[in-house]
Amino acid sequence: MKVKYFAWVRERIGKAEETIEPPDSVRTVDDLIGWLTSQGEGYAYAFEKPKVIRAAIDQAHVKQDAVISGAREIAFFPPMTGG
Amino acid sequence: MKVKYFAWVRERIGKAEETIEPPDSVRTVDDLIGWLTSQGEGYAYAFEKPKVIRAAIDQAHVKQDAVISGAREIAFFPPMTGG
Amino acid sequence: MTSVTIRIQEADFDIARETALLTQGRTDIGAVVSFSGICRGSDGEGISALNLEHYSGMAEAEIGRHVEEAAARWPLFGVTVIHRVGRIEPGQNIVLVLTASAHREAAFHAAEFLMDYLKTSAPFWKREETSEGTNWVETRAHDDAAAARWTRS
Amino acid sequence: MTSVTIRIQEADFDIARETALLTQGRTDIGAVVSFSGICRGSDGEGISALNLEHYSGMAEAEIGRHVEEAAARWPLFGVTVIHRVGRIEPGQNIVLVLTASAHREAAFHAAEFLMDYLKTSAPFWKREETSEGTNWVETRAHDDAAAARWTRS
Repeated sequence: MKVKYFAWVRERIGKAEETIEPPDSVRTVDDLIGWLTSQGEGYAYAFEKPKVIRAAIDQAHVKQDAVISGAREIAFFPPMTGG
Repeated sequence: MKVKYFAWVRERIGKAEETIEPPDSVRTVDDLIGWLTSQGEGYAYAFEKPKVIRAAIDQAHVKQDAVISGAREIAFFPPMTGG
Repeated sequence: MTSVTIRIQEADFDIARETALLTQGRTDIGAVVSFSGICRGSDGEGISALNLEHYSGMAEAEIGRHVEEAAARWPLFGVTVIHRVGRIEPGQNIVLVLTASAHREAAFHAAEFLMDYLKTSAPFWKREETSEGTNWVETRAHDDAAAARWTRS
Repeated sequence: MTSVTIRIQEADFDIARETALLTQGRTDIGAVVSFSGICRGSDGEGISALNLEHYSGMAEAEIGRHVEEAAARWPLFGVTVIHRVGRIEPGQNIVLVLTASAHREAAFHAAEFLMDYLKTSAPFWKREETSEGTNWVETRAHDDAAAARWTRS
């Protein structure tokens, strides 16, 4: 499963994307945030306020209770500031 | 007192402007419309539906009960269709 | 201070030029809204042109009063209103309203406000030329309703 | 059928050219609204530039979904959305939304709707460069409220 990070989430984790293989117990976006948080200091810093983080599955916005099974690409980013 | 006519009011009366001297009994815009209506067929046609006609005194919109004394320029026209 | 430009002219206008005049050399403007009104040709039987007449003097004054009111209601850095008169063919420009502000809300609201008032209150009249002859355009009841929503109660 | 153009690019855009592309050769368009979002330099300590990052692929898709929704809500002949990315200095353009319709109401509402959603929902992020360093721009609570008003209840 490919994961992408943007803006300060990317900066804190220190990479723009990676391929991960979380355990089967990781079912939702929420679970994935929890699992990523345990993967190192940068991850813990990026996800220190998980409610602020936005997620997308296959390039569409999802809520944190969305199920990730079947996802090709999951992205994490701060609130958007375009326009 | 100068009077100006625009759009189909102008066309019906057959002139764009003129100088008039209504009698003292003509106090308001309403009175003036009544007096002009008696000045000929073109006027009667232009003012046949007086409620439709808009008026301006010295280049500002007024209601038909506005007093005309002191006015330098009075204008009559149909509802505006600019923009 | 709102920088104000009001022109009534037969010539066409150039949005890019007018926008540049409003914004160049400034870094306080975050939002520019432009509205262009264009002559349509496709209402029922096609019209071949519009002829626009105005009350010279009053038209400028009336637009000026509404620009002043817009500047009092919303924080605007600049407003440009250009209204064409004379013969205008389908596809050609009729009117331009440009508003500049720090944020988009003020620029959008002021442009809508000015257009609603231009439609109902500025002394311009349109006569259509069609293959059947000419006739004066009538007011849309909808335009009066649009203008009325800005009236303070 | 609404003619739709969506571009994300580093280069600046030319409103006059984009408007011409949207309107030329047609006589059914009566109203064109454009919104230009411009980089401001005057928020407290001056910023020297914005750096705009986006989620390539999702940004285009997300804007496309909102343009489709706008076209379903209002009778639009054309919509153009151009969002710049990369380094943008004060006074330079960031975003352009152009809407074309027969009448002004649809063009105004669609442009406002698209801007409100671009601000809160399109995956772009701004980082400011100032003399003190760089920092990520935070969401204005006001923008969320503006976007929420379009939600059907």
